[in-house]
This record gives sequence, structure tokens and C-alpha cells, in this order.
Amino acid sequence: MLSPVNVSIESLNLMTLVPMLIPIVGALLILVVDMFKSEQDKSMYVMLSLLVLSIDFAFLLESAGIFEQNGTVMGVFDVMLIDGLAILSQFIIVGASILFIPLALTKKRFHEFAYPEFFALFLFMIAGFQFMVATDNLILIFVGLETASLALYTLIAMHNRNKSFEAAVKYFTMGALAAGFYSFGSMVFYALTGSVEINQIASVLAANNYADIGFVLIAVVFMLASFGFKLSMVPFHTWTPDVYEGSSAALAGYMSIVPKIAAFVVAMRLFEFLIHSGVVWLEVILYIGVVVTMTMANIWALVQNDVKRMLAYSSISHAGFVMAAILIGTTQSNSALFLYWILFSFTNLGSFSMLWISRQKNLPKGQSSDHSYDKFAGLVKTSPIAASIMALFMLSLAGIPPFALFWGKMYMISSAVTGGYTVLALIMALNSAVAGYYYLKLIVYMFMKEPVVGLAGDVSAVNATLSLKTIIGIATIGTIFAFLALNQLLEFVTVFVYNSGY
Amino acid sequence: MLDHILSILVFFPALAALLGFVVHKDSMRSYGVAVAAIEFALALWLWFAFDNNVSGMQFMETIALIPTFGINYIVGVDGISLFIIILASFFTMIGIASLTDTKDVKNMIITLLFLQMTMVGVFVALDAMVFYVFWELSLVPMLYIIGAWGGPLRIYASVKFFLYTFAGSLVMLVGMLFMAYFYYQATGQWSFAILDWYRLILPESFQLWLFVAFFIGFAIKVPMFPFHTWLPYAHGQAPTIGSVILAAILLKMGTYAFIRFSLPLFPDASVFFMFPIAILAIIMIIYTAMVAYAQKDIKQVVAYSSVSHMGVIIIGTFALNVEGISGSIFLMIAHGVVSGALFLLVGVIYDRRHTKLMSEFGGLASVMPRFATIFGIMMMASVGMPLTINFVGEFLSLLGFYQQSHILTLLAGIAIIVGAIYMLAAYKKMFFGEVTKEENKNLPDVNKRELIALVPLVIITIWLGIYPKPVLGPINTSVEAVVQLMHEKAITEEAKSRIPSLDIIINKASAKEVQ
Amino acid sequence: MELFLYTALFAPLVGSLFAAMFGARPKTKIAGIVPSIMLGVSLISSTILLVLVLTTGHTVHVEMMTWMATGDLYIPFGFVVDQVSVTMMMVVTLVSTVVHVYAIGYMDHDAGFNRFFAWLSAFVFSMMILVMSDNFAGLFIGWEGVGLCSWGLIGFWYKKESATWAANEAFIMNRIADLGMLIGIFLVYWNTGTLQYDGAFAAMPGLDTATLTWIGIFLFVGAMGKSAQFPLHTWLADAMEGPTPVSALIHAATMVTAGVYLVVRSNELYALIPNVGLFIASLGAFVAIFAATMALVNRDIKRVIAYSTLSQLGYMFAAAGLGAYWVALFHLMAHAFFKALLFLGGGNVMHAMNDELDPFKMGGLGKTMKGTMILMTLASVALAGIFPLAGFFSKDLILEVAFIDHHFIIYTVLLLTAGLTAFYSFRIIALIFHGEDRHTALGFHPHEAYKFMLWAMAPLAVLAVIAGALKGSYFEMVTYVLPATEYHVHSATTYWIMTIGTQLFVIGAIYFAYKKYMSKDIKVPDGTSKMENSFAYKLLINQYYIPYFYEEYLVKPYRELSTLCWTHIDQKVVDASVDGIAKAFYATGENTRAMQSGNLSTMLKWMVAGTVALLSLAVVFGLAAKYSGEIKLFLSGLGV
Amino acid sequence: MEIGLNHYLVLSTILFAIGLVGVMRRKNLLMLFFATEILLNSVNISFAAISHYYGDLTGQMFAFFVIAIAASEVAVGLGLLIVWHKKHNNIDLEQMSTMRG
Repeated sequence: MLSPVNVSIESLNLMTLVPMLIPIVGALLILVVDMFKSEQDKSMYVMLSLLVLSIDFAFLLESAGIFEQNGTVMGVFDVMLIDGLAILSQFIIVGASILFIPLALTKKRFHEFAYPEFFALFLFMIAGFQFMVATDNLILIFVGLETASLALYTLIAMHNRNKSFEAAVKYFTMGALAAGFYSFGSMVFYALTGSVEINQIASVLAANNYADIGFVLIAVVFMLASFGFKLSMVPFHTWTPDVYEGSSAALAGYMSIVPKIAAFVVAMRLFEFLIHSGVVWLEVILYIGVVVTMTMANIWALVQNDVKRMLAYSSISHAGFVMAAILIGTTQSNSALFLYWILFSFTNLGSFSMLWISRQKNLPKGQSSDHSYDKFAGLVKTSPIAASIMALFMLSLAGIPPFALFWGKMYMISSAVTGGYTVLALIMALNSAVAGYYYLKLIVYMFMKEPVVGLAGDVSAVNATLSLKTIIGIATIGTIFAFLALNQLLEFVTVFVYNSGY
Repeated sequence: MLDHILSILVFFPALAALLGFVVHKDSMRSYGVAVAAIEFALALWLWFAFDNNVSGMQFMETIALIPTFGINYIVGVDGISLFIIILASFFTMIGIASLTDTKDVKNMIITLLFLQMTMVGVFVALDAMVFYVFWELSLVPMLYIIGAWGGPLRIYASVKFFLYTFAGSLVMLVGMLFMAYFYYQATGQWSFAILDWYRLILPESFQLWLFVAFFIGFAIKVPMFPFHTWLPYAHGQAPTIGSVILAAILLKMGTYAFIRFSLPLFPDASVFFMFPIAILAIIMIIYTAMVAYAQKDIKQVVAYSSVSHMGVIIIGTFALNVEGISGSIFLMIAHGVVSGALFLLVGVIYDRRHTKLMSEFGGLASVMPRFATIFGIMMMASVGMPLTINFVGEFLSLLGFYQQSHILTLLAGIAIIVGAIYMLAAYKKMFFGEVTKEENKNLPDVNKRELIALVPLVIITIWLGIYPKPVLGPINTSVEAVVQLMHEKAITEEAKSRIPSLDIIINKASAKEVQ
Repeated sequence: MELFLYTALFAPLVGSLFAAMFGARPKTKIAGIVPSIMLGVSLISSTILLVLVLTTGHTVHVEMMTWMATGDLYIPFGFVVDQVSVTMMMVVTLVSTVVHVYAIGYMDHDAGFNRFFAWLSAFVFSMMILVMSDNFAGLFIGWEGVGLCSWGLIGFWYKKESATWAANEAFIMNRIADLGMLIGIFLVYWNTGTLQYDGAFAAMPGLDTATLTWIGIFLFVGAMGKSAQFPLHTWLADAMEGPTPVSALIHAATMVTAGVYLVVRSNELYALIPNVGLFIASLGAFVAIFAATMALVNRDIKRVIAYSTLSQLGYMFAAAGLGAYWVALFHLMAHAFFKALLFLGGGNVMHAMNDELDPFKMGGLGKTMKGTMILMTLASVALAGIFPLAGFFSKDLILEVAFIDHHFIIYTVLLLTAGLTAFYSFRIIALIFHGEDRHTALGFHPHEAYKFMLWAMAPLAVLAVIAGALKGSYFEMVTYVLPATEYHVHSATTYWIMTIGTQLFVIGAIYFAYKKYMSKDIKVPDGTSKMENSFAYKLLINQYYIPYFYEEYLVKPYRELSTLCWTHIDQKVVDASVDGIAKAFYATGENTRAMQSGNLSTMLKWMVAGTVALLSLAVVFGLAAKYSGEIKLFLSGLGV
Repeated sequence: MEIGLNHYLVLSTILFAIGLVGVMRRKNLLMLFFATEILLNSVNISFAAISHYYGDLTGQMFAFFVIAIAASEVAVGLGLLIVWHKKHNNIDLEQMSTMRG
């Protein structure tokens, strides 16, 4: 006989679900609105999404307050886990989304924004990511991951270019393989421990003192492969440049931030306990993975001819850089991860937005890609402000102080130093130097070359509207003046990370 | 006002640069000169208000920036940095005043003003991270200046300059982070404040590693052999103003940093590495002087000569005694003035003939006598003629190092021979002989604008050569404090003996005053 | 008295700056006259100081201001007028004044007239600093200052390749020596704690001999350069490219004697290290004869006089090295007068001959240039050391010194040199003024120099004649500061034999010279005569092949090594390795970008491959962990 | 012989390997999708078996989610495939490499 389910609503703690429910409701709302009256202007959907996300953000603030008071909250049969990591990453997810969504208000008309489904899918995707970070249940992570990914594939494809479809198919296929790996990895964990909750897996493994280390490693390998794909670690990165190139610049920028932070949080939950329990193998593999990823990505970025592809590789490199935080696994490094990613969001979103505003409807004549370096040649002559801002983002990405990303880099390297990873710290530092080259390349094109004849006039802002400019303005201010807010940010992040036990 | 004078010195040019975007391009030059003149006046005021008898930092300001991580905006000035700051503002002023480029003057001047901010910032920063910020930031305007207004290889040169220095300073950054971590371990508090770090006594093995980390950053900037190859390209391709600022100020960042960081933080490591570094410096002196002799391009001669002279500065710095360090700081200023002037002079001739190949000239002494005279004076200053500014620095640097090693000083002293060889040879090629080229026959002599820039330099060159005291005095006061600190901090026997204790010196000095 | 000191010191500077104001303008007489007057002023002030020092025995010591002061080091601009420096001041100002006045005429037609006087007066100023400074650093200022002015004046006719080359050579060679001097100064400072003469010399007796020897050697290296001692002597002959007044002033009377002055000034040091002194004396003697032999055959009157100067400097060093400092200084003074006179006479000849310098192309000039002939002959007689002219008193004294100190080798060498000196001096006198007229055929129309130029030379002539008479009072004066060793041969007989013997030897040499070079069949040598093809002649005319050696084995290799350093080491090694790193990165990128083939199938394979790789690593690790005990056992069995 | 947990696991692994090989070898997009389905479903077998072995429903729950997700993947995948086919008239992977480098 089954005993009657006797669960009080209170103990379910449904509040924990609210941040995810808001975008879902928003998405449904958009679909409903479309049902009643289709052919609405995209601005309406943009603003609706913005509103929804703002509410979501407000609720996150709320739960941040709760966390500061009560610490980690579990909910919904202990499936939901609202700890500092969850809240911080949701801030990044929702914040970046807020910055992204106005980018739909372009001057040129693009196919995807005409569909309300775009916005609905977008909101579903956010909910997916939020689920991913706010749980330590492998099932829910999987569900969140796939919800988000499937939505994302569709968003990419909606850009409606040959390359977009190609990108979507590639991403999709590899994503499916990664999902296979994920489920296989989960399955091994489940087989080993009889649980799909990370903290229980951890305690069971610790209890039997990692007796089946071989099988644990197999599970870890598949998890690594799966998250390696999401985080575009070499050699699981191959989709990244193609997908970034195929999707619209704005979405590419978004992709370089949001899915990754979600994956980072899961990786943190999943791998750090293993490293701390002394699984040397994982440490070694992560070490190698981090070094290879940032180095090779940097090297490939050197030889790119297209700015967007260059930025794609640069994102891979940055992800590798940040992956080091998980390897180091101290409170400082985990805080550094979030700090870095927050600062990175501003800069990277800014730089992709700069590409977005220069996006023409069709491929420029004689060009094989939308954002070749040639397009930016001599930009300072035609549009000094655009050139300066773009240069600013490049400098920030390169890690030139006092721009935003420098502080992230600095703190991350410092965490390597304090964590005892001196050589790693040096490698990270020198990689920044290598990376400097390709960021400079764009600056060289913009500031030191003459405009290429034949690329008609000033294309730097053909796609610009007020809202796009506002986003870029926000990113610019964030990039320049990050150091003013850094102290608060650092304290905030550290407290959240520390109180979550990382 | 004086409480914030350093911040004003740092950020006034930046503000002016931002406002400069609004200024019409025809008026930009006057605007730039005016701003630079105000900045220079402020710098002079700083000097005026500076208390020569205080060895520590003056006009200090502290603003919390990232207190959690121990990063604060701390600025201050002592005798070591004071004159380099004045020099920076001075060179920016005459650089803008003598600007002859006509292309995108507005961008140029705005860039220069930003550059000035970073230069002053480096020398006033008393927080390692703030120092690092300005240090790195200074690369950007220079990159643009070389890359946008330079010669045919300008992009290669500018990128090389940037990346090389950038790579070096990243290693230094790791060192800084380590240093802060050690401070954290020792005190439980994060701090990047240099003055805090001064209080930290590290075990020798750590000192060695950290010294190397800092060294890489500084050595590339200086640039020390074998890290010097970016410099000839940068100078060779840069426009006149770029070379002037690069030689006069930017290179000094490296040597200044040695004195600000390496010596007081790692006294034992400094002693440990004294001879290897001295040997590098000697190679730098002799080898680059030889390379300079082989050059065909006058600007390259001056560029390599810069490297060679920086070697003497390094030698002086690593003398680790008051004479040597004071001498090296003085030589920084001296070399700034002289090499800056030489680059300006090369610019003068380049503006007229659009070539820098010495073979294109010859016999200019009769065509441009005033030019030849000024060039001659500066050349003689460069080869270290007594009663010019350079001599004081070189003499003191070598004198100081003599205490540490006789034979190495003898080798380093070859500087005065090889320096004369390439300089005189270059001068002969350009100014002596018959005027062979038709184009050179009617070259106009230096004009008023150029004289405005050059004459003050000539005056400084000779004035400070005869009467270095106004500069040497404050330098000396601060350097004595540094040496004393090093002596106190030194842990190994060798370091204790190599770095003189100041008690003796101070006693003697007071005895002298009694007389 | 300070007033006179400052006047003596700075008047030349004023003159120089005045002339420099006209530097770039066309010639004005005033630019020559004012500096000359200023030098006159300086001369008068020096004379007053001389009288003061001579009569009262007081010295004047002033400290004008601090120059460098840091740490322990304190260097003022301090000046001292004592018996030694006032002697030098007199020599310098006197000869300079004469040369200045002379030069007004000599440089009359030169476009660089104003510039010339600026340089020349600047030189005098530097020289004054050199001799008046009360410390080594101040000495070094003057030391380098005269070097600079010498550079400017040797290369005065800068359009001539040879002149500028010689100027650079002189400067660089001096620089080599200056390094030695600098090291000497460092040694003095670190061992005595001061650079002031009085303090430093007072502290020296307390130092060990090795240190003192090093100090002595390094300071002497400096002196060798300035005084053109072997092996740094080649620049002096080449320096004759400068205008003749310059040669007279700088390369005969003043600058080149600075080395001697230094040794004299440091007598307290050298007295402590007689071995170094002996070395100096030996080198001096060697240079004396070495230079004299080169003078025998040279066909350039200025070079002959230059070698003669070199030779006489050798004498001075011989004296100084043997501890006869006052004798060295005395010869320095006497030599300054007659050698300057000789040069200025040579200048007249050059002028007359349109800058032709080969005495073989002259001959019989005595008819048109009587005044010059008399003056030059007088100077040569003085140089040869014929009684009762200056050279007799100063030079023979040096021979005596060597003899008395039992340095017979040095004595013999110097005696031999005396003969050679007489021979080559009168060789050129004979060739220039006597014998057949060879110049008319070559199209020269010589004329005598301006009257005032001859009058300007007159004081030198007078001094060349009477300087010997001043010996007594001079001795009295300088021995306040210099060791007052009297040099008397023990027996009068020996003295008379030596003196008369020397005189006869010298007169014989003069006779021989006249006989040989006044003959009617002197022709312009064309390289065919037997003598010209003899080994000895070739050796001498090529200056013992030393310049050739320097050019081939030092200058050229340096140039080639420099080029090698640049093109090969700097570009192909140092720079290439930096670029190589960058290129390696780039090439890696180019070579591995194929991994990103864009083919989905490949991409999937990469993913699977990555997973498989990780898996195999995991298996290896898992097995290793499982059998870690066994592995350890195995490894220990292997002895690892 | 009794069929134990290990047999299921081995079967599942074999199927997974087959799926992997399929993913690598297939050049036809549709076949590729089949391969990924094999991958996912092979895991389901294990989940069900382990769930039974532990007497715990979580595994089966996971399996259900995997099924659901696989279904939605097919939906999205086929959608993409159809669009691609419309545009290019093939579903060959080899044709799909305009972006590279």
C-alpha cells in the first residue's frame, strides 16, 4: 500500500520556482497575445520580454535577500536548490538577457524578430538555464539544459540564412551527442550511488571512500565530455566558431555568456567536490584541458579573417581561462569566476553588439563573411566614436587595465597564485599576451589602416537604433567604470559563493 | 589644492583630452600647447612646494578603490619620481609645441594628452595595481601614435612594441599578485600599497623568484638586452613626437620601477642578481653601441644609443649605493632630455628631407649651422661631456658601481668610448664634408618653432650639467632612505655588506654641513 | 685675489661666448679682437696671481659652488692657484694670447673666422679649468673640455674628409685614455673618500701599494691619451689637419702637456710608487726616440713639428717619472714657448705656400720671409738645446736627471734623441729657408706674413731665448709644492764633459742636417731614390706601420664586427628569436586550423575522439590506482 | 543463466557504442538522428535496469525524461532537416561545410 502523500505546501517552498516560472509565464503570455492579434510590431514583444525579465530580476533580488538571511533554500521535494551560486548565475543569466533583448530593435528588418515565437522561445530558454543552475538534481539539470538548448537551436535557425541553418544543424547534432554523453554519465553515477542528486552522490562516494574509482572516472569522463561541449573546451569546441558565425552577432554574443555560466555552475557543483576529495586524475585532466583550451583557442583566433569568428575563438579562450577557477576550487577562484563572468558579459556583449550594429542586410560585395576585418579598416576616419568604443572593448578583452575584464583576469590569476597554481598563473598571464595580438589586429585595422575602397562608406552603424546604442552605452560604461563598482561586486560575490560552501 | 595636486596632475590632461574632442581641429594645436603648459606649470608648482628635506612620500592621497582586495588609489611623490614627472610634462609640452605632423593633428594631440595622464600616473602611483594600470595603459596611446603616424613598417613596429611589453608586464603582474599574497599571509590583510610592501621582509628564495618576475616586466620596458629589439623598430617607425616621448619618458618607467620595486622589495635578490644584471647591462652598453655604429639611419643610431645609455642607468641602479642610484636617477632625467632632444633634431631634418638615411646628407654644417650647433651640443651631451647633464649621471652611476666591481665598471666605462665612436661617426657623416646632394644645398636652418622646443633643452642640458644640485639634492634625500631601507631589510650577510648602511654617510654629511 | 682668479678663468669664456654669438654670421674682425683682449685680461690676471704667489708664497684657493653632491660624494667647483697651477696658467694664457693675436691674421681669409675664435677661446677656458681645478673631477671637466675643443678645432675645416677623420680619431683615442682616468678617479674616491687633491693626497700614504699602483697606472693612462704617448700617439700627427694656430696652442704648448701636468700634480702619489714612475720614465724615453725617428723622414713640416712635440713630451714624462717634477714642469714651460713659436712660424710658411706642407717643394724661402726664418731658427735652436736658449736649460737638465739617477739607458736614449731632434729640426729649416729655390718652378709665390703676426710671435721668441734665465726663481717658486730635489752632477768635470759633449753632439747633428739638405741636388722626392725604398725609410715614413695596424686590425674589425652584430646577431638571432616565437604561434594556428574543417562528421569525430581519449586515460589511471601497491613494488624492484 | 544487472548494462553500453559509431560514420543527417536516438535510448535501458536493481524509481523517472527529451529533439531536428532539405535538396553532411577555419 502506498502511504498517502502528505506534504505541506510550505515545505515545498514554491517560492523557489518563481524565478523560473516568470519567464515561462511571460513566454506563454506572448504566445497568447499573438493568438489574439498577430502581426504585432516586434517592439511590443521586446518590451514585453523586457518587462518579464525585469520582474524576474526583481524576484532574484528578493531571493538574494532571503539567501543572505537564511542561507541555502531547498524546495519542491528538495529538487530545487537556491544557493549563492544559483542566485549569482541567475543574475548573470537574466541580466545578460535584459541587455540582449533590446538588440532585437534593429534598424534593418531581420527575419527572426518578426515572429513572436522568437521571444517566447527566448524566455523558455532563460527558464531552462535558470533550472539548470538552481538545482543539484541531474534530471532537472538535464531537463533545463535540453529545454534551453532546443530553444537555442531554434533561435539560431530563425536567423534564416544558409549559414544559420548549417550552424543550427551542427549545434543540434553535436548537442544531441553531448546529451547522450550526459545521460550516460548520469547513468553511471546513478549506478554507482543510487542517487541523482549531486550532494548525495558526493556523500555516498565519500562514504565508500571512492572504492570504484575507475567507474567514477568513467562517469566523470562523460560528464566532462558533455560539459566540455557546452563550455567549448578543446576538442569539444568545434561547433563554437561555426555556430557563432552562423547566428546573428547579437545572439552569438549572448551565447558566449549565458549558456556558459549555466554550464559553469553545474560544472562547479559536479567537479569541485571530486577535486576536493582528491581525484588527482580530474585535476590533471582539467589542468590540461584549461591550458589547451585557452592556448589553442588563442592560437586559432590569431589566424581568423573574420571578426566574429575571432571573437568566437576568443570566447572559447576566455571560457578556458575561467575553467581554471573550477580546477583551483577555492572560494577566491569561484568568486573570481563569477566576477570574471559578470565583467566579461559587459565587454563581450558590447563587442558583439558593435558587430551587430554594423550588420548589413546582405553580405557586403566581395566579402565572404559579414564582419571581415576589412570592413573595419580605417573606421576611426569615418566614425571615430564607434572605433573608439570597439577598441575599448578589444582592450578590455585583452585585459588592459583599468577596463572591466582586467580586474576579472587579475583576480582570477591571483586566485591561481593563492591556490598554489603558480605555473598555471603564468600560463594564464602569457595567454593574455598571445590574445593581445588578435584583439590588437582589429584595433590596427580600425586605427591604422585606410578604409578599403569598395566597401561602401560608413557601415559601422547601419543597423543602429537608439536602443542598440543604449545597450552599447551601458556596456561601454560598464567596461570603463567597472573598477568603481568592483569593491561592492567583489564583496557581494564572495559572500554568496562563500555562504554556499564553495 | 596642494593636497590633490598629484591627482590633478594625473587627471587634468585626461579631462583636457576628453574636452579636446569638442575643440575644432584648426585650434587643436594651440589648445594642446595651452593644456600642456598648464600641466607643466602645475608640475613646476609641485616642485616649488616640494620639501627637499623630506625623504619619504609627499602630497600623498589615498582613495579606497577595492579595499576588500587591498587595491587603493594611492599617489605620492618623492625625490625619485618628482623630476621624471616634471620631465614628462615638459616633454609633452615641447612635443606638442613642435609638432609638425599635419595629418589628424586633433587625434594626435588627444592621444598625447591621454599618454601624459598615463605617464604621470605611473610615476605617482604608490599602489602596485594603480601603477600597473597606468603602466599598461601607457601602451595604448603609444601604440596608436606609432601605428597611425609612423613609417612604412609602423604596424609591425607598434604591434611588436605593444605585445612585447604587454607580455613582459603580465609576468610582472603575476609577481605583484604573489607579493600581495605574501603580504596577506604575513598580515592577514590584502594590500597592494607599495609602502606596505616595503615593510615586508621575504625569505631569500621568494625574493629571487619575485625579482625575476618583476625583472622580466621591467627589463622589456627598459629595454635590456636581449629584450631590446622592439625598440629600434618602435623608434625607427614612430613619428618624431612618438620617439621623443618614448625615449624621454616611457623607457624611464622600467628603470624607475627597478628603483621603486625591485631594490627595496628584494634587497637580497638585488644583490644576488647584481652581477648577472650588470653583465647584461654591459652587453647592452657595448653591443648596442656597436650596433648603433653599424646603422645607416640616423634615427636608428639614436635609438640604439638609447639602449646603450639605458645600460648605464641599469649599472647605476644596481650599484646599490647612494651614489650609483642617485646617479642613475639623474641619468634617467639626463637621458630623457638628451635623447628627446636628439629625436627632435632628427625630426627637424626628417621634416625637411623626408629621409633619415645618413648617406643622404653630408656637409649640413655649412647649410644649417644652427642646427649643426644644437645637434653638436646634444651629441656631446650624449657622449657624456662634462658640464652637460649626461655626464653627471654617467659619472655617478659608474662611480657608484665601482664600489661593487672594478672590472665590470671598467667594462661599463667602455660606454664613453663606444658612445663617442658611433656618435661622432654619425655626426661626421651628416654634417661634415662637402654638400654632395643637390637637395641639401638649400635646406632652411631651424625655424622659430623648432627653436622654441630645442633651446630650452639646450639650456637644461648645460644648466643641470653645471649645477645639478636642485635636482640631485631631492633625489639624494630619497635615495638615502631607499638604501637605508634596503640595508635594514637585507637578510643575507652578503647583502648587508654590499648595501652600505647610511649611518656613516649621514654622519659625514652632517659633519660636512658643520664645516 | 679671488677676483683675479675668476677673471683669469672666465675671461676666455666670455671671449668665446662673444665670438660664438657671431658664429653663424659672416666674418667680423671684432669676433677675433674681443677674445684676444679677453685673453689679454686673463694673462694680466694670471700675471698678477703669479706675482702674488711668487712674492708671498701664498696660494689662492676658492670654492665657487657645489657641483655634485650625493651620498658620500661631494664635488665642488673649486679652484686653486698655487705654484704649479700658476705656472701652467702663465704658460696657457701667454701662449694663447699670442696665438689669438696671431690667428687674427692667420685666419683672416677664412669663412669660419668667428667660429674659430669661439672654439679657440673655449679651449683656453677648458685648459684653465684643467690646470686650476682643486680636485680630480674638475680636472676631468677641463680634460674633456680640451678634448672637445680639440675635436672642434682639428676638424675646423670640416669639409675636408681628412680633417674630420683626424678630429674623430683624436677624440676617440682620448676617450680611451679618459676611461682610464675615470677609473683612476673612481679608485681615488673609493679609497680616499674624496676627490680634492689635498684630501686625497693626504690620505694616500695610508693606502697599500697595490691600490696606489693601480691609481697611478690608471691616472697615467689618462695622461697617456692626452699627451699622446705610445700607443695612443697616432692622433697627434693626424691632428695637424687643424689650422696651424691650433696646432701651436693645443697640440704643442698646452693641451698635450696636460698629461705631464697631471703627473706633476699627482707627484705625491707617484712619489709613493717609484715603480710606476720608472715605467713612466721609460715610456717617456721610448716615445722620445720613437717620435724623433719618425720626424727624421717626414715630408710634412707640421707633422715633423708634431713628432718633435711628441718627442719632447717623452722628455717631460721621463723627467716626471724619475721624480724630477719641477724639471718636467720647467721643460713643459720652455717647450711651450719655443714649440708654439715653431708652429706659428710653420703657419707663416704654410700661408706663404698656399698650405703646401712639403718642405721639399720650398727651399730658399729665407729670401722672402726673413722674419719668419729668424723666428723659426731661433725656436729650433732652442728646441735643439743650444746654450743659452731655453731648451738648453730645460732639456739638458732632464738628461742630467737621468744620469744622476743612474738610469743610464734612459740617459742614452734621451741623449741620442737630442741629436735626432737637432737633426730633424734643422732638416726642415734647411729645406724651407735655405738651398735652391724649388717653389717658383711649382708656381708658388710666397710672401711674408702680416707684420703684426710676426710681432705677436715676438714674445714667444723672447721667452724662448730667455726662459733659461728664469730657472732660478722658478725653482724657488714651484718647490713650495713640488719636491725640491736639486740635480747636480757630483763632479764638475763630469758635468762639463756631459754638457759640452751634448752641445757638440747636437751642433754636429745640426751641421749634418744643413750639409745634407742645403745641397743643390735636393729634389722633390718621387719615390725612386734608393733611400726612399730602403726598409728603414719605409718603416719611418709609415710611422712604423702603426696607423696601418690600427686601421687594419682595430678599426676595420670593429666596423665589421659592428655590422655583424647588427645584421646577424641583432636581426637574425635576437630579433628573429622574438619574432620566431610569434611566428611559431601563428604557424601553429595556420597548421592546425584544418581541425576546424567545417565538416560536421569530423566535428563529431573530434568529440568522440576526445571522449575516448579521456576514457583511456581514466582506465589507465583507474588501473594504476587499483594496482598502485603492485606498481610501487614493481618500481622498487627496478630500483626506481 | 539468469539475466542480471550487468547484462543490461553491457547491452546498454554496446548499444551506446553502436550509437557512437553511427554518429561518427553516418553522412546522412537522418541516419545521424537515428544514431543519436540509439544513444539516448541505450542509456534508458540502463536506467530502467539500475532503477529496478536499487528498487528506486528515480532511474525510471530519468528514463522518462530522456524519452521526452529525445522526442523533442527529434521534433526540432526534423524541423531543421526539413528546412535544410527544402533549401538544398539534400541532407548530406558533406554539403554542410561552408563555414570552416
